[in-house]
Amino acid sequence: STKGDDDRKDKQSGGVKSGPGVTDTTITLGALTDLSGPYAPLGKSIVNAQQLYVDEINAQGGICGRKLAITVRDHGYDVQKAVAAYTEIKGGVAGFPQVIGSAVVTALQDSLKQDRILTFPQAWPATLLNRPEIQIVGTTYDIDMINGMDFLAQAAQLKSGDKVGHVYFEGEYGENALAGAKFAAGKLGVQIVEQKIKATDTDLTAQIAALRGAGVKAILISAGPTQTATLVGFGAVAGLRVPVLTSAPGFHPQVMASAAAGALEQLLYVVSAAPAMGADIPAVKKLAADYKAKYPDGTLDQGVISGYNAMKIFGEDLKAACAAKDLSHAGIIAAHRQQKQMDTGLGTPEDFSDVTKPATYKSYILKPSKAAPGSLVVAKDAYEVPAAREYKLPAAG
Amino acid sequence: MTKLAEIVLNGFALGSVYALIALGFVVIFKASGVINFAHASLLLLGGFTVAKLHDDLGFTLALLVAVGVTAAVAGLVEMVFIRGLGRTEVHTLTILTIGVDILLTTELTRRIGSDVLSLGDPWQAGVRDWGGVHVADARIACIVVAVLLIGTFFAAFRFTAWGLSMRAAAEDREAAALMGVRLGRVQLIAWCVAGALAAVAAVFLAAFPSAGLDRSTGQIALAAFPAAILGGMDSAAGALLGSLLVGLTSALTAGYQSDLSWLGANLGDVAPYVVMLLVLIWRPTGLLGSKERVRV
Amino acid sequence: MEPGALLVEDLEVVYGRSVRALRGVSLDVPGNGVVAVLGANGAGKSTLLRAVSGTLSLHRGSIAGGSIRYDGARLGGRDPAAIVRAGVVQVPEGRRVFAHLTVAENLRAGTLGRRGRTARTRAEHDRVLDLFPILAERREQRAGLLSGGEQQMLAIGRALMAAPRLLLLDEPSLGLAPRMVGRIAGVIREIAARGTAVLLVEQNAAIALDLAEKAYVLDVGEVRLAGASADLARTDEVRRLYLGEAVEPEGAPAPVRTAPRRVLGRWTG
Amino acid sequence: MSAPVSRAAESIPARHAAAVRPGPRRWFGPGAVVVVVGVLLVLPFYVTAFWLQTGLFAMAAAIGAIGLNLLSGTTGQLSLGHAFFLAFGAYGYVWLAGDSGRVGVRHLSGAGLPPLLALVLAVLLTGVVGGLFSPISGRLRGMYLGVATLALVFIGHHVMLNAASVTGGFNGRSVPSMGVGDLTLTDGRPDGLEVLGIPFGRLERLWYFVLILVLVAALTARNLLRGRPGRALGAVRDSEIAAAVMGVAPARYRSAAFVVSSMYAGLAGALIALIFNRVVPDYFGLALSIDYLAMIVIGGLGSVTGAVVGAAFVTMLPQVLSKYADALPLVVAPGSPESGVGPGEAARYLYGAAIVLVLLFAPGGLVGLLRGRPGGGLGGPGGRGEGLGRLGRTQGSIRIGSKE
Amino acid sequence: MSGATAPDVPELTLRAVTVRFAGLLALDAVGFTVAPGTIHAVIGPNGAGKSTCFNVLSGVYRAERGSVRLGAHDLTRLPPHRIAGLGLARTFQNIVLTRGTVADNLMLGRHVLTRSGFAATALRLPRVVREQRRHRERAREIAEFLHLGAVFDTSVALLPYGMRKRVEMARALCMEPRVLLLDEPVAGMNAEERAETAEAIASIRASLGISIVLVEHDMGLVMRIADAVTVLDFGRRIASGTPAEVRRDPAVIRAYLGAGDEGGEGGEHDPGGDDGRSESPEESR
Ligand SMILES: Nc1ncnc2c1ncn2[C@@H]1O[C@H](COP(=O)(O)OP(=O)(O)OP(=O)(O)O)[C@@H](O)[C@H]1O
Ligand SMILES: Nc1ncnc2c1ncn2[C@@H]1O[C@H](COP(=O)(O)OP(=O)(O)OP(=O)(O)O)[C@@H](O)[C@H]1O
Ligand SMILES: [Mg+2]
Ligand SMILES: [Mg+2]
Repeated sequence: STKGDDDRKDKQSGGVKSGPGVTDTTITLGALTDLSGPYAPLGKSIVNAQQLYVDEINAQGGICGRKLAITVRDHGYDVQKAVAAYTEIKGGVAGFPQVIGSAVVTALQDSLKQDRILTFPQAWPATLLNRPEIQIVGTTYDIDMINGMDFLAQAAQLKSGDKVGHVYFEGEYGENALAGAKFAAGKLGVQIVEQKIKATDTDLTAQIAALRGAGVKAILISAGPTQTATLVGFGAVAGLRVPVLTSAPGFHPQVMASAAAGALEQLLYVVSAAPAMGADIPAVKKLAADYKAKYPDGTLDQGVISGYNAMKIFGEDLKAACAAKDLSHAGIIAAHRQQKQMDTGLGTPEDFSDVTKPATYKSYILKPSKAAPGSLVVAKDAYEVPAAREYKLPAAG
Repeated sequence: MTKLAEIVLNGFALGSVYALIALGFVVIFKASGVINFAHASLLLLGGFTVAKLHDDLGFTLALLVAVGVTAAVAGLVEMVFIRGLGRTEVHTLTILTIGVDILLTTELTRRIGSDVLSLGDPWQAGVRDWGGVHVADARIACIVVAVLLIGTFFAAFRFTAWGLSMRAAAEDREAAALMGVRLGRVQLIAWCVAGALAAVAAVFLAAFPSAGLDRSTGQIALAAFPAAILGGMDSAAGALLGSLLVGLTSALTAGYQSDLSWLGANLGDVAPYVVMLLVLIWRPTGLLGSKERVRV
Repeated sequence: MEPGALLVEDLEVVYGRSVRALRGVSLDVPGNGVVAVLGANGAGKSTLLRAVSGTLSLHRGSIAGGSIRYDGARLGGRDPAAIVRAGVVQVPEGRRVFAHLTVAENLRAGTLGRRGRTARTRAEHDRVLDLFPILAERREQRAGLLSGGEQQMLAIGRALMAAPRLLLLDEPSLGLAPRMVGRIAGVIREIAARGTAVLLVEQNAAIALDLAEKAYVLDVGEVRLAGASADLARTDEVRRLYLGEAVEPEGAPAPVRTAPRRVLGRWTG
Repeated sequence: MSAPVSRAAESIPARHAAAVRPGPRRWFGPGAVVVVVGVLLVLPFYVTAFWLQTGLFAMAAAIGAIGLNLLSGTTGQLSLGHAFFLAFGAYGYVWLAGDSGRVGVRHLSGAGLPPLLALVLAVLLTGVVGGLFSPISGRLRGMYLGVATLALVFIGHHVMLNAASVTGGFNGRSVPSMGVGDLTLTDGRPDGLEVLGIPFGRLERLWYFVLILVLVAALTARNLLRGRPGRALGAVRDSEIAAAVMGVAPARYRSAAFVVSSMYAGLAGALIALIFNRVVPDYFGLALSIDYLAMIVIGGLGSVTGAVVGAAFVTMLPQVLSKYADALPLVVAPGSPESGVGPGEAARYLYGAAIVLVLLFAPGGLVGLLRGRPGGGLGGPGGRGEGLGRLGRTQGSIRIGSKE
Repeated sequence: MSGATAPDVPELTLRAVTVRFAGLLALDAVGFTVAPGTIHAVIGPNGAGKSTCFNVLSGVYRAERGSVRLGAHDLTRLPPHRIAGLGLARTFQNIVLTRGTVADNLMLGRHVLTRSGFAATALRLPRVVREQRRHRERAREIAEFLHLGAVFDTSVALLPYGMRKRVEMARALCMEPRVLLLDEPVAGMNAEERAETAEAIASIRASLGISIVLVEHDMGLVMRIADAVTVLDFGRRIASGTPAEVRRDPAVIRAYLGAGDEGGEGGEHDPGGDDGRSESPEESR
């Protein structure tokens, strides 16, 4: 292709203003995902789930008289590839309902701002708030932790002065969660014992010894599924039988195949803005059934629900933008920011109008259960801790 | 006090896992002068084979098959890629192993997908409790196996004809050939041994307290690098000592990170490297590595 | 063909794609006895030995024509280890001891290519240490730290450990003190007497011609002269080029050259 | 009959004529360079942003690879720490050119220098840091140095995450744009710049800036290699003792090689930052160091052209493969219910296979192939771990083993 | 042979130099003086300590005791590259060349005589170009002098043994040394080549007026060109003097030359010498 082919300029057609990625027949969305690197399992679920939505909506005639299509680029969690892929497809997409990898999102955030492309990252740190073009779907990690601590306080009968361990990844995910946990701890009068780890750490025996030595009554973990399994599994037999709470990225159904499965069922809770795949909610059940029908080999992990949900929201945004006769990048962002009460049926209603705030403050508490679809069931319905509203979000400062 | 004891013991246990991995590097390094970056994928292959077979064959048989499979694959790598290039320099081979690693890892991670595989090892979630000090059974087994294998390897390396052939060939291929050393075979055996070791190491890498084998398990291999170096590449005691030291340092810095927070959080990953740098400044060929002496 | 004999016919050797180092070289070494090869630097002596021992390929060289037969079988194309197993052992040019192995290990390495490795090894070992007592003293020293001459002794000793039937020697006297040269000559004579054939490449022509029954002179890759040593030693060319005009008892005054040689001016930079 | 000595001497070059004389096979000479540079000069007028971006990465990597090649190829010092120096250059530039101020809850510091000055200073500073490593870089060799430098990557990563006021922590920092006077290398000032009807934005402007620097880097490195320092470095690699006896101070030259290579890395890092527009710690990991090693080996050790070709291979091939992988047969599109090899995986397979094949058929690297010498490697006998009189035709080698 | 001693060639003196390797006394209080502009041979049996002596002189080994002086300079504690800077050049017994062509190796020899640093070379300043050209010419001159002109641009890896030895010598000459140490310069050469090389050495001394220290087992050559000879045995100096004196010395004959000529079987008939060899290291332990 030669230079100047990209239609970066907004155009007018059929009474609807259109922009990059929008033709008379198709609206193309972009996905910068990881299908060959460390987050490939998550990437695969999300890509599948989003494709599922696109197929459904196209079967119904599409949006704004146009079919939806997704241009998927696999960056394998390589920042350089991701940036190149972004440069390649940005001129031909109306938005990104999926970008995986915190490093990728952070590397792209300035470009996204400049190009004003609505983007839903599959990461939930509050530091990504405050940007009109970036939307975190659901709660942020810190809000999840504030809600989760409230739950733990009852489950572990925390008293003032008790200690709670927090094992967290270095980086946005862990640090944002830690901020929330510290805030909640302050409210509860408990003390947080920090244990920072790296994504490549799989042996947590030293951390467990340290936490036991400190006499923690409960543990928060903001890490990956294998770390959670190790912590709960070894902790349970090494004299650290306390409730453990993690965020959605800290659990994956496959860890229920490990030797730690029993301990996980007994001790682990997952806090999440999305309900469990095994939740008794009609839309979720339908999603689980449709997904299994289309991808018999697929895993029903939380990526399915969050990916589908994100895509569905994007679809609603496009519908709203169509109604406003503006499918340009700016038009889509504007349409998105007017959604105050978005209810996809796959979680709690969300409000996207205030860029400084999370779209919702409500989280579910989920519990591992080997038998359930996606190995998770709902332990407590979505709720919100009033104190969370007092919490000062990092990006809002 | 039990905290310290537990951290120290588990640090050693972790070190013994590193030692097993490091041994795999050392064997190939000695035979071919190559840093085998494909070792990570061999680990993954070994673990994957055990995981897929243990349900049908039982653990022991599955492990034996896995040892055979990884040895065969490593041997194949040697025959197809390394041997033909016997005349070229080692760095070419080193980078070539990266290519091999990419191929193998891509295939294996594609197969593993999102699974966290259990290897069906006999130790399961068993834990020893010595007066409040907990160590996983699998880790104790690992210490024993590591000591045995490392001892055996270095003894073989020193005293057997194969070991001598390997050292001679590594030093001067032509002179070795003139002594009747079958260069191809000696090197082939070394690669097979390293492959077999990878399968054994994978078992302990994936065993309790780890959650199991997943697509990223192989990446730990690189953590064993400083272990191999720290002790010095050419002595059995050095290999063990270095590995244990690395395990211990990372365990101690992780376990006491709240007391070390002024150095920046999570020193656990950096500490082994800092220790290694200090050791190398003091002794440029590792703790027990023999001093480099040359004459003209 | 006599058992244990080496027969080289019309051998052509090239290095890389274009360097022709040997052209139509023919030579034979009887099953027992010493044959010497003389020649200037670059004549192709080492190349000849490499071709026999099968190590050309390690130098990017290859046999482009002709044949090498040993004990009735063709050697060309076989790998060096197989050739060693057939009883042909080479002491390479420039010592090439395993520098990081001890002296004892170097000697042990000599037995790596032997078929039956036990009983006679011991005897060979004792004999080598007997020949070169210094090696016994330095058993545990890294070979790379030995003096040049000591390394040369080790290289020869190592080859003897292999109990060869045909020994290829590339300048065994290199770097050896006169007394030691005499002793090496004795050794060669002795092993030849015990039925080992020896192909000797040697710059010390006096010794070579003394030891060998037959000698060849290589020149720029071709056999220039061949014949009984005694006859060769009488030819003018050999006398002048290899024996230094007269059979040189060491220290004879140098012949005065007539051709004026270039002089090097002082550097005035 | 002339004297045998001189006759033998004369016969040797005759025998080696083909190896010495620049024959028609060696077409990869100055002519080729001119053609390549010419193509690079007009490229921005024809290709899309993706290609410009990819090409920019390759060019920046080429500078880094040239530097690593001086260290590992010429001096034989294995370094796995190149990513650290790339990071230092990148962050150094960002900090020096950046302004102090609050971003979110964080306070970021910066020196606020003019960008060009910041770039120069960043390069110099990276050299200084390389120099600070000289107690290790001067003393250690082979694998030991390799792993010691590996430590730099991890320690560097730790610092990048923890020195948040300088580095922006995990989130990284935006990169101040390069500019001289009124011309910035962004889409902005002067606005809407067009050359021959083609919009001349950030990538196009960066392209020429980076291209000039690549040429400068290649030229200086070539001069170094062919000059006195290059010979001294090669001598240190081949035999430390011989080098010392020739008057070369080995430790000093080893450290110097480290410093020079760090400076190239610093420049490459700063340029990569400019191309990315944002620096993040995760990019500068061990994988990056290994990529650079792969570049110089695949390209051909010891040669500047090799480093450039290798950099292009290693940075561009995966991108190109990913871009076109979906067109391959048997590849299953993402999101389709069939199970099979996805395009990303297919690209990985091809990349891995490409590395293996290149090295199998051109062990001396791609330049060897270009010059019609697929053999490459050591021309001399023996091969590895040998020092004496066993010498090669190619210029470089890394000493991985600890043997002299 | 004309040509006087160059004015700036200093005297080289070893005084009571002792070197020990893990219990082995390689040099035991060895001393000798190389008068300016002479050829001084060091001979002795294998393992006597000759190369060790060279290694001490060139700074590769450090003497445990004793001193080495070059004119006013004390070399004893200097690192090799500093000693090279003072005008002392050497060859190695085991050839040690670096990769590349003969020219590359010779230009390495010019290292101490040239100045171009990293920055200047990278920028290819005119003075760098000039310096390079000038020194290359001289290197070629030296190559031609040693009959290496024809292989000047050939890779050293392709050269046969004897020729590589000459490249080494040329490289040492390229340092324009004031003292030249040659370790077995004619090993691996035939009689004719030896004569040539001997002549070259004599000519170097004659035309450049520098001192040459020579280790060589070719007694003929030593007798022919050496002005003075020092004989080592087991690290000790057992004799010194003119070639003729040394050759008649019974101790030298016993330890080194053997009874007969070098082609004979002298060694076989003289077990006494062997016993001496094997005992001495015991003594020194
Ligand atoms: N690896 C090689 N590649 C190319 N040419 C080579 C190689 N080795 C040797 N040659 C060439 O082959 C010819 C014969 O070399 P060879 O080493 O056999 O000589 P030689 O007779 O042993 O000399 P010397 O007495 O110096 O050892 C020489 O011209 C040499 O340059
Ligand atoms: N670095 C070292 N470590 C241990 N022993 C050494 C070392 N260098 C030399 N030697 C020993 O010191 C003695 C003297 O060695 P040197 O090389 O000086 O002998 P030489 O007189 O040059 O003999 P040759 O004529 O055989 O070369 C030898 O026995 C040798 O083994
Ligand atoms: Mg030869
Ligand atoms: Mg010597």
